[in-house]
Amino acid sequence: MKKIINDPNQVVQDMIKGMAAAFPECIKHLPETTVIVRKEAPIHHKVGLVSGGGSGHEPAHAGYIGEGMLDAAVAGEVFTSPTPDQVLEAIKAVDGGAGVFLIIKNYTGDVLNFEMAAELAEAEGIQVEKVIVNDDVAVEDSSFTSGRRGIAGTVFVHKITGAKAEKGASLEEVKQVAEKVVANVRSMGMALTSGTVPAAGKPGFQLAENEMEIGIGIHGEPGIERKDIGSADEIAEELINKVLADMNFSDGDEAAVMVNGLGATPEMELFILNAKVQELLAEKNINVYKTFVDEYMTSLEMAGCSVTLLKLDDELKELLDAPSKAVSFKI
Amino acid sequence: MKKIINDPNQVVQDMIKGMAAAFPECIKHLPETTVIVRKEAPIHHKVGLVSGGGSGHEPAHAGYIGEGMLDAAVAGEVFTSPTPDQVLEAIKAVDGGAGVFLIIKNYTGDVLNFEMAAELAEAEGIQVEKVIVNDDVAVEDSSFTSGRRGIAGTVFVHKITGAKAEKGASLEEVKQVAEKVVANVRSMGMALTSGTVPAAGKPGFQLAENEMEIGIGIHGEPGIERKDIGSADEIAEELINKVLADMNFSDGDEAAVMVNGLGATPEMELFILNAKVQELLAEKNINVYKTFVDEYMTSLEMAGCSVTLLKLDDELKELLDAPSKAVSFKI
Amino acid sequence: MELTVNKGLAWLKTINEKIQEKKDYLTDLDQAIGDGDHGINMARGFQEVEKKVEANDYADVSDLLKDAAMTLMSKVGGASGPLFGTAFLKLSMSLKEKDPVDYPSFSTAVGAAAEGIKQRGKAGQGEKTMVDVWVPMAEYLQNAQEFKPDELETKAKSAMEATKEISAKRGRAAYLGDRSIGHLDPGSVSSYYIFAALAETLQERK
Amino acid sequence: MELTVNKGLAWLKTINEKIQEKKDYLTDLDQAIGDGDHGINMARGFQEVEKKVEANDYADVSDLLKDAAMTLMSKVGGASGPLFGTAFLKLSMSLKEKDPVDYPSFSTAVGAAAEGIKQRGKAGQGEKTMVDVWVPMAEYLQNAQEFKPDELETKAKSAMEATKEISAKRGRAAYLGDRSIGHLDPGSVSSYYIFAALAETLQERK
Ligand SMILES: Nc1ncnc2c1ncn2[C@@H]1O[C@H](COP(=O)(O)OP(=O)(O)O)[C@@H](O)[C@H]1O
Ligand SMILES: Nc1ncnc2c1ncn2[C@@H]1O[C@H](COP(=O)(O)OP(=O)(O)O)[C@@H](O)[C@H]1O
Ligand SMILES: [Mg+2]
Ligand SMILES: [Mg+2]
Ligand SMILES: [Mg+2]
Ligand SMILES: [Mg+2]
Repeated sequence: MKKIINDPNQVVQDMIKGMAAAFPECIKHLPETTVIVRKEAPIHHKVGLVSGGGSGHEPAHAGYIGEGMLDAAVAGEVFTSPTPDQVLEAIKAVDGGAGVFLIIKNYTGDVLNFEMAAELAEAEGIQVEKVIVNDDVAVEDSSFTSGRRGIAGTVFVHKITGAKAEKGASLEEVKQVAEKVVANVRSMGMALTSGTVPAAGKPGFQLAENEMEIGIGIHGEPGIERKDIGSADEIAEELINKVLADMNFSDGDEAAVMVNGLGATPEMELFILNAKVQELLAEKNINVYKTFVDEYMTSLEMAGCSVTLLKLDDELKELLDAPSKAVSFKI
Repeated sequence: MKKIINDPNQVVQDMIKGMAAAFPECIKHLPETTVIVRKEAPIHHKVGLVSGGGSGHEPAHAGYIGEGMLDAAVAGEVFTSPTPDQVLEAIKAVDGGAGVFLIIKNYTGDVLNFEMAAELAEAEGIQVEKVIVNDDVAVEDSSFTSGRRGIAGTVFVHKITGAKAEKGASLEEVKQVAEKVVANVRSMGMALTSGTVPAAGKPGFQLAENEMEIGIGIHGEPGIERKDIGSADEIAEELINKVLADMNFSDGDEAAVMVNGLGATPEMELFILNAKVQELLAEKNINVYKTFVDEYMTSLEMAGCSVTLLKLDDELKELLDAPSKAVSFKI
Repeated sequence: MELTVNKGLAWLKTINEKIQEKKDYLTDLDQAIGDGDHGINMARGFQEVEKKVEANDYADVSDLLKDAAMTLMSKVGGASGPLFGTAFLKLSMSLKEKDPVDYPSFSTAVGAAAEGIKQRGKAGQGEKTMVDVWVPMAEYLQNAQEFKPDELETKAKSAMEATKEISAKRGRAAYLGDRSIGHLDPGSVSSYYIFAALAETLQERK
Repeated sequence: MELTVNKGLAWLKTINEKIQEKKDYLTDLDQAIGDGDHGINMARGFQEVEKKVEANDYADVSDLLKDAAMTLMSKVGGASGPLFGTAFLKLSMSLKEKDPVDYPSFSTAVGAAAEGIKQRGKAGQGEKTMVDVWVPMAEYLQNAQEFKPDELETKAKSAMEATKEISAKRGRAAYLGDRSIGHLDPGSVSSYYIFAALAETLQERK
């Protein structure tokens, strides 16, 4: 394991210190917690937005805190959902009287911990609503399993609910638009190499020099298929086809596209992939309204990428374009 | 070599296609060139800013094109300076009558190719000025050698000259502020692993599992010393001390800090390093005015980082804070 | 069987011992079909449990287990944190005002814990989760008339081992579907350590 | 010696052959003390040169070499592009209206090329760059009275080999300082191929 760290068991605490020190104009660290909140929190009469999850996905989630986006991010240990007490601290810190909205990725751990926190917060008289993001089409969506995972599409949920809340929407309205995004966002990823959880000290899985994993999760959960590395064009085609198979586009419909790097993949490769993604969408008469190419939801130093499509209507376009001062999603 | 590419000899062309397709609201590709220019270029009466260099440093340089920053970026092959004819195309495309300013990193290849382009442009009647960025303190600065390299500090040159030009400054004024930045910016980097040039197909160098290279260049040029990996705190101390040894700070002076990832290093680690960087600067009574933690000047998928300090005065602060719509440096 | 505060303390310490010793093994199991943090999570959690309960005096076993539950809840995270937290909280609630704890109360309490896990995790038996250890153990304890440490250990072990042959339907391993067959469920293995520690503790002190 | 357009064409083709064959070797040399692109740069450049000159008819050697120069300038990039571009441009300029090219004109032209590289790169002899091949070769050609292919090849080779023992002061290898000792300078090695190709071409056709 080659990492720029101090104690492998202290990486989350050390990271939080470094984040808070980097961006004091935007965020602050709640002392004795693993919670980062917007500098102005709580904001009177604004719905407070809380997201979070295991660490190792940076800039998710603290990078999305700021005017027009999140109010708080709760950081768990690496790849481990944060605990209910920490989520509760975040909820309390951002409650400005209009209620608090939780953005949860669909993992058993996240759902359990956030829901327990919601129960505790409600017991303290805070109104809490939530959305569960499950954009990953790599996973069969079945009521007999835990369902689809939440991956990079979550960032669009942050952006759009953030814009909605910033405009003064009610908790119910925020929930409605969040559900609209979840209903219209789909993603799929692939990996060339694995990341290493610092405290584990060794890679989460092994891929041979010629192998890739299609449909990987952002914690290195295995995907649909392990096979020989294809060209960027083939990868783009495979990801886009799987994503589109689960969406309902008509000719001329508009979409936002996110090509997300998982950690170690250079931006150059993301752009090479994007060239083909755009070509394929054009062929299918899907109008790309806006494209995002960067690292938005990573998996430590995994090499790989994901592609996300968000089908847009006028409301979503307006909210996507609304200003955001979040460090990692400035609009 | 595990990469998301098509033909290793076409990566630059494919990347440019993907960039132009991603951000049509901001940039456009000059057909038949490896030049990307600002959508509105040329801008009448504004000094045109051109930067560039070998590819593989993304988001440098095209990510810094946009209102308040660059007008054009010339992409060479991976790690290879672009040729004079391409630089000339960029100069011609952004000349709005107020002259063109070249931001060149101090590598023999960049200097030669950009200077030849400047001569050609002048022969065509375009006024051209330039600055040569040499912020890397890892290299001895001696008149007997090619001198220091230009690395991440170049991004501050882009930002500040960009703001100056956007305000309507003359070519001479732009040059003056560029030289001020160059005089006040210092960087140093380190690596844990090497990147792989696609057409070469194998890593540029090898570091053992327990080794790091201190003072590495952004093309994998060897650094000052190869030694056992230290903790993040030790690395921060080593980089900061070397950078500060070459700067003149008095108590209470202000600085901008950039903690830059070289490609494969997760943001988490950059923040861990930043925690110590900020602590060390506080100890030395240097006031941090603003901090940037992200990938700004990469070296393919190299694992490692660099730290840059820019000593600020009122003019530089104002220009640093000025708006920028460049995709990878939004202010 | 008689579970006193002291024996309860010893139980928690023995669990911690086993978990620390098997930390890497549990993480390896989770790397194979999950995200590779289960050993780290459990080791962090039970270390904190031991620290917590050693620093306090407890009037009864219920109080002791409540602190253990709250610590697991706030220190483990992931899926297993709330689930083991719930299990110990249910044990604690069920054992309220029962000190020292006798066999029937204890077996009832394990039943409550198993039920708690099932409800929290919305998981049934046979879905390759810790439920596959807790539910059979609750049934076994209910059926057995007295505390037989060796048998208890053997039962827990075979319940744990049985998770190897089935396909995951809940938790992270569910993404693998049938590809999870052939791997033990990490949470079931740590659940086994909890029961094995119980057997060991109560045997020694008999 | 008589360098005609046809022989000039053959020379450029032979350079390209050698460079393509040694592409990986040149890149390896550059990985050791530079940035690992020299073979790639040269292979791209001379491939384009061959393509360009094959598609055209040339009135004289000067015209041919001018096209080669412009192609190198616009296809190689890096440090070596402008430098080799300059070298061939100086050859071309010096050989203007000299067709066929005789030995004295050619040796003068190589002198001009060496001088051009020195000025462009602001490098002197002994700084571990291609200058360390071009300058000694210019001197050798000036001193020798006639074209001796074998001797020319040997001289170029030993000039190239001599770069191994010295410390770099210019170009990317200069960052390494004395750590560059023990490694050949990649640009000197490709310069050697240029002279070796010349020797080969003119020998075969004698
Ligand atoms: N829905 C569920 N019900 C019961 N147990 C579950 C459920 N989901 C996961 N588990 C248990 O949790 C274990 C994984 O714990 P851990 O690795 O610590 O958390 P995470 O899966 O969040 O990384 C699994 O091995 C399984 O036994
Ligand atoms: N200032 C200089 N003068 C003469 N030759 C130089 C100079 N700098 C570099 N070179 C030559 O260029 C070669 C490197 O070329 P190449 O690898 O293609 O370019 P880059 O160094 O830009 O990657 C060196 O081996 C050396 O021979
Ligand atoms: Mg986990
Ligand atoms: Mg180069
Ligand atoms: Mg796990
Ligand atoms: Mg080179």
